[in-house]
Amino acid sequence: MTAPIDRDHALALLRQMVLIRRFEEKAGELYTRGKIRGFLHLYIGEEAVAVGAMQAFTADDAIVATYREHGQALARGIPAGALMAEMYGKANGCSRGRGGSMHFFDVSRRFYGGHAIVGGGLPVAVGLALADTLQARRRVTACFFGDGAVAEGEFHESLNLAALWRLPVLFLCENNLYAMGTALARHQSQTDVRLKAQAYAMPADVADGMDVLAVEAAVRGAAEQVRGGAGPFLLELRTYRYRAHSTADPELYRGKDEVEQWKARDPIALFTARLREWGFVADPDLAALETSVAADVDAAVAVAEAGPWEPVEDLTKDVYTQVAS
Amino acid sequence: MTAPIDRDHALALLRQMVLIRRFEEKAGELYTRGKIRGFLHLYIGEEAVAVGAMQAFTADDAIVATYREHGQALARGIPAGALMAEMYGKANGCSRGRGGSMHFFDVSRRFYGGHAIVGGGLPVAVGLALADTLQARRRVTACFFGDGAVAEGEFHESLNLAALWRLPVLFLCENNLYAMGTALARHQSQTDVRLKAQAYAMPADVADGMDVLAVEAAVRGAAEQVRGGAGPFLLELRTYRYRAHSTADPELYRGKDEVEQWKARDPIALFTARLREWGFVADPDLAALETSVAADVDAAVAVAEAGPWEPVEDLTKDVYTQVAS
Amino acid sequence: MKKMTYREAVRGALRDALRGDPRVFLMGEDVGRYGGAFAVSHGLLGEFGPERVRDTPLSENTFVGAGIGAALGGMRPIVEVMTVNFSLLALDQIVNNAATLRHMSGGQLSVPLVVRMATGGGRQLAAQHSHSLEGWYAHIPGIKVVTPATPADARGLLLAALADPDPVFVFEHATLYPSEGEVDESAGPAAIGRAAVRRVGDAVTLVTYGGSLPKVFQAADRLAVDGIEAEVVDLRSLRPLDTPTILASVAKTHRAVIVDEGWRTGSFAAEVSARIMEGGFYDLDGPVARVCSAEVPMPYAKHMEDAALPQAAAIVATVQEMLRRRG
Amino acid sequence: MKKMTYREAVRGALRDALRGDPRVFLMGEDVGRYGGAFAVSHGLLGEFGPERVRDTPLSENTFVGAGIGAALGGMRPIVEVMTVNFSLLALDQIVNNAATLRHMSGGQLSVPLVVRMATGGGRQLAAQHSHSLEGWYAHIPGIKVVTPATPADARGLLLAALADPDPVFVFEHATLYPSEGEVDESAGPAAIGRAAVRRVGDAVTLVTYGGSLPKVFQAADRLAVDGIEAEVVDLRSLRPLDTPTILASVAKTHRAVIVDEGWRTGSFAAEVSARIMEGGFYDLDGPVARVCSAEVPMPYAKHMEDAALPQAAAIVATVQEMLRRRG
Ligand SMILES: Cc1ncc(C[n+]2csc(CCOP(=O)(O)OP(=O)(O)O)c2C)c(N)n1
Ligand SMILES: Cc1ncc(C[n+]2csc(CCOP(=O)(O)OP(=O)(O)O)c2C)c(N)n1
Ligand SMILES: [Mg+2]
Ligand SMILES: [Mg+2]
Repeated sequence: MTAPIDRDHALALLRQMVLIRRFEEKAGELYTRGKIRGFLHLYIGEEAVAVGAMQAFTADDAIVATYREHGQALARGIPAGALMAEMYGKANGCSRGRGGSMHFFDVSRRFYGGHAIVGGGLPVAVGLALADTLQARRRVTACFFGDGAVAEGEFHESLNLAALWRLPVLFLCENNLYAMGTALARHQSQTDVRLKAQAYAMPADVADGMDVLAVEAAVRGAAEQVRGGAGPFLLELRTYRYRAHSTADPELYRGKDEVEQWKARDPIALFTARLREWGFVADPDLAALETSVAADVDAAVAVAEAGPWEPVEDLTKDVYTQVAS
Repeated sequence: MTAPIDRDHALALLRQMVLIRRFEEKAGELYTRGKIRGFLHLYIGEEAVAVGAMQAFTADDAIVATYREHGQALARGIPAGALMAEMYGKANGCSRGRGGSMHFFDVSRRFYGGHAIVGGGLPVAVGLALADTLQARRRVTACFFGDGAVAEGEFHESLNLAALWRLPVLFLCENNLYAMGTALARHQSQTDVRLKAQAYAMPADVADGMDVLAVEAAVRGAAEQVRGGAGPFLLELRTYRYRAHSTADPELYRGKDEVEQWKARDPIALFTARLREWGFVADPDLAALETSVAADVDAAVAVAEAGPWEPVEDLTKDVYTQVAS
Repeated sequence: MKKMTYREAVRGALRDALRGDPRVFLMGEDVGRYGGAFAVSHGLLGEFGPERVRDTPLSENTFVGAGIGAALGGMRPIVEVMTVNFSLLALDQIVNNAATLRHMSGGQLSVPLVVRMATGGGRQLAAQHSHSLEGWYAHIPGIKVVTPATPADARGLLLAALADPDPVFVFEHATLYPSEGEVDESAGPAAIGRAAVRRVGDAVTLVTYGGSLPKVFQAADRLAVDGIEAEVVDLRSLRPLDTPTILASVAKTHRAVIVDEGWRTGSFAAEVSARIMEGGFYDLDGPVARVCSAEVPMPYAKHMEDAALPQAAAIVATVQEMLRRRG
Repeated sequence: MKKMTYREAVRGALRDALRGDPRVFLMGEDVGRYGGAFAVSHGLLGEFGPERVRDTPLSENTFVGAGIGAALGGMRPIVEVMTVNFSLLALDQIVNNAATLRHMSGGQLSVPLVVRMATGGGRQLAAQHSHSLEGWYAHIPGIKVVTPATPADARGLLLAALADPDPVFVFEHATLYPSEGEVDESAGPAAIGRAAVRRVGDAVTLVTYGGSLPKVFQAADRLAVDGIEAEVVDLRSLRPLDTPTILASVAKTHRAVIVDEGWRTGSFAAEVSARIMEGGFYDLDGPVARVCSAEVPMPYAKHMEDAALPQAAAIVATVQEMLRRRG
């Protein structure tokens, strides 16, 4: 069977997914060591969604994400060191240490957070897209949110407004089947998220969120449609979270067996197997990849460790804009 | 052509619609005379919706309505005098004069308002139905709201929750094509309100809100389904408001011609014509009806005029429950 | 100088802003075809078109959030939330996004957003349509809160809000729209954070803002009849609050009454009283008093609503009682 | 008497309520299968089943509104809003319905609703997850607001909320859940509206509530080392507020410092300061002071968050400064 994509791109996708996983494994470890505090929501198991999706966006496009945004941030190209430093609370973090794990920002990459109120990012994404429309810019605003956010009123209001005004928003629902401990069927009367788009006369589709190429293809298609002026699009990406919701979660609501079943469709393992099939990688390549990713993660930790603390005197800085007087 | 209903019922429906219209015409007149203050939202043109719908509910069922609720209140059987007195702000008003036109309440008739925050009544209706379910009572909660409310997050959240928990709520959308001055197509990307129910796997239907018998039939059918335990139902009733949104509205957003076209389908005129066809009424009957309705309206005004003002000393009464100590 | 209503002053400022800056646009419920619930934006749709004067669906949290996003995207949105009563639905976007994004992003983001809303009671609209919650907004670091009480300020403070790089909330008391005053249409932005001494006096300082200013003037006139000259301080901005101007007046009069339409407990008047406590305690001849709304959901009936709201008579009585204690 | 954590005390009260009254049920996000975001309702789903321990979708405004409706329908709902931060989405139902329905209906309706939520900062959760907005709630006539600071009150005030015929909001500071104390499991409801003098002293009155009480105790202990005996008043209920207890203490100590985790401007501490101004002015030897949170969205980094929140050191310094001014 011949490969649908070239080797360089394939390896780039694999590397990004592996980087996210190792970066987060390290973050989890640093949390238990007390280097990272607050909430830590790991993305492990969902890497194919962020990596596949981010391929479709240009530097001019905007990204809005949730508190579970490490994957999106890394896939968008924010340096791992700036992210790790942020989780340390250091001043060289991507948000000066003020946001932590839930609030990554990088305006130079049009990465608009890092939103910890479920559903809170959707209206902001609609507004970013409105600004592009009013300024006649052909850009896409990609808005990531979870299945739990679908229940919030803001989901309904935002999809209606975006569709009504034909705004270039690509709504990306990361459906990992749970909102904390509440299974999709316990929070949605209609569990087929894609169907919600009909209520807004909005086109929608669904893709396998464990298959990075399927995600990339689906998001590219949707993004081109949105960029072309067809209005917003709702894309559901079916995935699964391997780790607890957050570091505080005892995971009483699901069985280990269920988690194991999903691990059998691990996005990294699946993709690696295909790369082997296509003759793109063999053991030495993978070992080399792991080594270089490990080096990146270590470097990120070093950046965080070496980073300075923001001086306490700056506490009230940037609550308001400093107007040069 | 033979009549689908008996004469008594037909006359009762007609009388209720005429009562609502004459009552509101009087209210409008009293507003210009300063007897009624605050906001006054007239229902004129939409009478068939409240009258047709209310036939389907028993004394045990609950009604939740909006600020445009004179029709529902009268059709539910709240004495016209208590309503007129409420709009006068008198202590013999159905809410002691504290609510005014937008906040009619009558707990003895399970009439739970009178809600002036658009969409605010929906969660309350869901809760009333939840209480019935938890207490194993076979009751329906009828929740009236306008097309404008469909855009609010609470619409989405309430329909999802009601469907998820299979609660006995009958959602009645009075689609009069405008939210204040904003036409349906300017506030909904999908203007077919009924289709919104698909997002919640909820059954839905639509009926001609200018045809009182069509409304009665549709609401009876939906109410029986809800009462039977099938879960909530969304029924869209297509109607039209003849008067301004409120006494403050200059009506810049629609043409007189549009209003005239709808008046050609006036619910009272349409129904009267059919009653004539069926030989249920002739001019003398109609004259008699108008006379008796006029007497009721005059009596209501008399009740309001004669009513006492709540003593100012009672201002803080019922902010909290008086606990007998 | 031109005589005009508060409504016309707001409209004029909106028109100037829309003419002067292509990044400015107006959105909210019925701001377009209906002409605005209070007829403030009447005529603007015709002049500027539906791209810049946008009617929104009833989705307060989302169109306020969209205003935040549009501001992040380089626009200068003016969002009209019809009244403060409905703004409760948008508080999540306001408190958790508008107020936080700049600080939380380490200074990377700016939210140059203006949100206008009508506030207050006095029109017999009952318990769900009569709130005065600007004091709540003044509690939120990251936003600014202005409360124009005159046509001139309605213009000047709105222009100031537009010129401000941070989110500014403009509260327009609904009873003020028909009020008239002199406005300099060539005047630019007023200064946010400066209170104004509207009447000079030496007997007592009456601190107020927004819709209560006319009642305070009435009270001051009645007191003057008895030879009691009250100094009237119009806060104009609740956040930032001009504490020096308040304290300077109290240092002169040694007495203060704060008039605020909010419910008494937790009213903004409490904050003003606390600031006088902290900065003017030794200047006081007696305790600072508050005249606020009664702690009840607003009743519809006129006589009951009148009893619930601060009135000139209550202000006069409070001052007289205060001075009686003097001896 | 039994030693238990604050978390166990809340859970015990919930269990007793669910056992004792068939009309009581619990609903909120993840109260069931997850066991509660703070493990408060852990085990209750198993004991009482999914009809009475209901996991809700993420729809704050609607499930709070549904609690109001269920209360109107004869139930005694206990709604858990995971944290005060998310309650902003439910403020419309709270302010416009829960608080108004009884008065607005002329006394026909009752809303015996209990809403519990975690509040406060101190856990490095940053700007969207660290609010202390109970002061806002205390502004709303028609509802009651309690802020248990001890395991015994966590039980007693929750039972009191359930026994109350009107809507009661219970604020549980998230840092208190693991704290331990003696609880009488046979004890019934506490009295809503009564403050408690937690420590007797004569030098200064420290007024506080909820999560700040432990910090105030620390401060009082440090002051005692220098022979300064502070009296500690725990408000327990913000609405109604026990003004007599506050004034009685101030009449004795002649000085007061109010400690409140809310942002300083418009904090509930301002209300307490204003009440002392109005009722205790002539008892004061000097101005009442406030120790509140810095006016910034809460930063994530520990050293910055510590700097933003009220700390024992700041309380001690404030008292010492106040006493220095004495001479
Ligand atoms: C408005 C709001 N309510 C509740 C919470 C608490 N909370 C944080 S994450 C979460 C679950 C969200 O699930 P989902 O949207 O599916 O995202 P996932 O965590 O699965 O990625 C909840 C309830 C919140 N942050 N915001
Ligand atoms: C949350 C909220 N936003 C705005 C308003 C102001 N307002 C009152 S009625 C109305 C239009 C509602 O339209 P619809 O729901 O269709 O009901 P209709 O008046 O047509 O019967 C608006 C915008 C309100 N009362 N509540
Ligand atoms: Mg999820
Ligand atoms: Mg309508």
